[in-house]
Amino acid sequence: MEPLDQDLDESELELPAEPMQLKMGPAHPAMHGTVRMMLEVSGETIVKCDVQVGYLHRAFEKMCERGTWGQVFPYVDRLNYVSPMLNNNAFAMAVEKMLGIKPTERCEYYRVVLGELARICDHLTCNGAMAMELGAFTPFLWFIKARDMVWDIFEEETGARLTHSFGRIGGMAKPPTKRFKEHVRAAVAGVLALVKEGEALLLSNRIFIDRLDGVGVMTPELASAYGWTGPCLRSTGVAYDVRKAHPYSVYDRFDFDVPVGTTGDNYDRFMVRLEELRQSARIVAQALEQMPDDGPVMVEDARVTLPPKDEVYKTIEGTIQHFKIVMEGVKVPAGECYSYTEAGNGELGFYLVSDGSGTPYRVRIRPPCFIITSALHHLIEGGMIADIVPTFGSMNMIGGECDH
Amino acid sequence: MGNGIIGKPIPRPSRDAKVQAYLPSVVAGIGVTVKHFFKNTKELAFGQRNDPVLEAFDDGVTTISYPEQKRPYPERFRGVHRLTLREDGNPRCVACLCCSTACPAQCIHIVAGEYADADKKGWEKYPVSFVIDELRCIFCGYCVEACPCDAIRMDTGQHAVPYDSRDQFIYERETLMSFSDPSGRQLTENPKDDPARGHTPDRLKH
Amino acid sequence: MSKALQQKLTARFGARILAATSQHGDEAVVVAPADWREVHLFLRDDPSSQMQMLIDLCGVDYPDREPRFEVVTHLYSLTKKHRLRVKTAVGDADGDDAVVDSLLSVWRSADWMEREAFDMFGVRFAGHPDLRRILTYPEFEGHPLRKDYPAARTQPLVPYREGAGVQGKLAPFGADEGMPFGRQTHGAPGSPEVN
Amino acid sequence: MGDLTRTHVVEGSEQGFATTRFQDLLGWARKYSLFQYPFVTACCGMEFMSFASPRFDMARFGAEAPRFSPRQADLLWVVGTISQRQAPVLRRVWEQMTEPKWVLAFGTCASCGGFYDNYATVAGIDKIIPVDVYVPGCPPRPEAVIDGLLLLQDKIATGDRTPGIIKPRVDPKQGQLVTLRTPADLEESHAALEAKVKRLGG
Repeated sequence: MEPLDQDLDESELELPAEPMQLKMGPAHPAMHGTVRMMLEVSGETIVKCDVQVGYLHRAFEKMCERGTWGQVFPYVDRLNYVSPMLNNNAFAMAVEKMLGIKPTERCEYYRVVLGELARICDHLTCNGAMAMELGAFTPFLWFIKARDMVWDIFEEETGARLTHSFGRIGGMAKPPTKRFKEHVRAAVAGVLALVKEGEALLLSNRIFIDRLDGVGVMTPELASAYGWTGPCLRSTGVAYDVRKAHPYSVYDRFDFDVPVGTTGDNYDRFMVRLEELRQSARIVAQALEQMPDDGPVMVEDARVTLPPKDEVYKTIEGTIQHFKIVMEGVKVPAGECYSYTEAGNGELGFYLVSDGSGTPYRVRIRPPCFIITSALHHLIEGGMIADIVPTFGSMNMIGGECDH
Repeated sequence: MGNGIIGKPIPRPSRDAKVQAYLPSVVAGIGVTVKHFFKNTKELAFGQRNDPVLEAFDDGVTTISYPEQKRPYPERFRGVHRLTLREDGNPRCVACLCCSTACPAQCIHIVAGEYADADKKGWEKYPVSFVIDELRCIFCGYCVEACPCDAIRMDTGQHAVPYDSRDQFIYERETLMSFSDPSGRQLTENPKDDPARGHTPDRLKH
Repeated sequence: MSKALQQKLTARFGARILAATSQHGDEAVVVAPADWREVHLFLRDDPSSQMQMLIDLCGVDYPDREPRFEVVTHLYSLTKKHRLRVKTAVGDADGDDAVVDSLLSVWRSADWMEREAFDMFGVRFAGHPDLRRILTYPEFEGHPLRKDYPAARTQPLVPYREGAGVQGKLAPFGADEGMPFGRQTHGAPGSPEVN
Repeated sequence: MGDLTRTHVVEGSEQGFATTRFQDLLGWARKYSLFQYPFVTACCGMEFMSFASPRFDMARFGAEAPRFSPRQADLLWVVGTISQRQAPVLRRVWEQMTEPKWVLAFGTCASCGGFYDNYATVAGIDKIIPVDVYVPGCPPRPEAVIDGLLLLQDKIATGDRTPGIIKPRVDPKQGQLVTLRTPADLEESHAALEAKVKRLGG
């Protein structure tokens, strides 16, 4: 503090003309996720912004090179920890692509249902957290309540609320429980009711709309140049959804819409997520309808499948096969492949390189968040400081995936 | 950019008088909240508590007063590990190191030992020490899947308990053997003949 | 679909396309580092290719090969709905001298991905204006995804706390204990090669 | 869970009636008015949201209001993986908190690094800051977190300020001593505890 009675020239009283430096994060209350922004502000306007990520770098790719192919699943869970099941499916699909395995019919539907439930969780969390950061705490609590309903299903099915480690190469760890379909139908109905209520609170609230409408605008050309995918790309008006453009699994059998925005602002991103959530509910309903009630969820392939426990206990062949898979891992033929799916935030790709052993040679994840966040500076430059919060919230940056 | 997919356009926000005037939506919002308030109060007052298993699907109060009221965990819930016992009270484990190999967190440590000839009864090895660091464990269930003789299970129905020092999380063989599944069962469901009963396992007949 | 694209590339660039392969339904071409930017520019602008998106850019380390690193891109066309993988190889056995042209002026998404490849492998991208570390911190030495970087070698920024039992409170087993087959590090120094 | 940590009363035992009572009162007051600073980084944050939302409702324990300034908080929740890059930030936040302060390591990663034993992560925040309670689980269930919070409240009430050191094993479920070590080991850790008690109390 300068003493108050100091004599100053008139010129010295002027505020310095150069932009002020402002550092936001990485532990900033208004930003979920661990990201740091170095801002140059002129008054309230952001002149320049440098987004720094990496505060949750957990060396996913290095850790994959240390275990077996099967041991990657727990790590994959913790990449996009808002929708772990989608990541499980994506990685399982990638390895299956290399092995040339096609999962069983029942497994495909099981994956679709669990995956879409995970997508519902993802969008609920993103929209809820975004609303909370804008001061709307009640919808957040309702969305979290809705998410807990879905988590109850997950716990019933997989044994864990959040990090399921449920995918396996060639199928799923366990078949659906007896009351799976009932539970899912009840939960989805409950979720939609809660979402409707939360939406009613938000979308007629002028403060909420004012802070989203026309803020953080992205053009379709720039969005594709930045490599955006998923809800963020769709909000700009590009109808690219991997599930529609390159139907994988059984997605070609469902009737669903791809919501697209018109301006690519925060409001569109918020609404695209809300609408996608409803489309996911539609897919779940159709998938439950078509899902066979019995049949295996694991392929019968001696290379990847653990023999039934009964055989392991009783026969020497079963025991040996079990030992080989557990101790050496699934042997994936040498080569490389890129497999892509639509995850919560966009195209989640896995570029796998195998040297033929039971351990991955290289697992490269193409994290949708990382690439979306790389354009964040473009969205907030020229805006106000207060606009960072909704803009950042609407991009749904997930630290685990972004920093892998 | 045309790629053959026809998107479903999202409507822009409505800016009608009701929204622009703030107040109607404020009142409507308070209305929703008050509705919930009375509903919850009614449930509290009349003691209409929901079924603790599926309470999340119901409206109204869903708070679980945890330490007093416990929600039973589902059947597949992966909780604290337990070592199953043979009928003679020894651990079922044969120290094959499958679980510690399959563990991504390397939280299982086994020292294998061999039975004295008199105690063998068809079994060669047993774990002299079997340690699980529950703090390090990520509860993925791979050890259970990897076990070829159903010796380790996570069906205790208990979550791992917090402590205030790290060494208390080191669960040793005796602790792990003392746990049971929710029904109190400590034995295994492995149908393999137990040599303690005087049979010879099938695989040893080869 | 991208088979046609491979042929088109071969017709246009001739022997400068070093290899064109197809595996698991993914088409790939290999080019020399010198042609890196030109091929990508062609792929973006040619009407039969129209790759609007650089989906992914990453490195792969092959310590036994010379040149050592592969830089791999995955391209996608929103309008044509086809994909292509482009690869090049750079760097000598020590990992130095790995330089390739930056694609930042072709696609903006190359910005962070190139920074990441630099951070993880030490591949430098000529023409990138801001090639800083992105996932690790500036004080970090070495490039962690190289096969010869030990996975467990930490470089703490704050000194660990002194005091009774702080260091010795871990579980009674070492880092690699208990996993005779699982934890492989592909020929990293000090690790047993198990196959 | 009443007398979990009664064996570790380290403050107030050799003081007069009034001060002891006052300490008890202070402990009781602190116990039910925890102001928390959630340092949320990773997956556990999702579970933390659930824990804070009405279904599990941490407001029931007087630990409701989050303070997003470390200077106003006395309980630091470290929720999620702390990477080497994040470590200085965590350290700084902890240093800014005013005494008395407590730290709760939420989840496997914060407690010991979990399965991220690699170049990027800190193998447990207790390498950087002292930790009072460890909650295992990846991420821990809200029930486990409540157990941890209750354990911390007991510690606060009894005035036990010892961060995680070697202690005789106490099972919070039963509140009784489970001897898993040899008697010699137990004596050794008792001796260590007594030495610590003397140092802190005297």
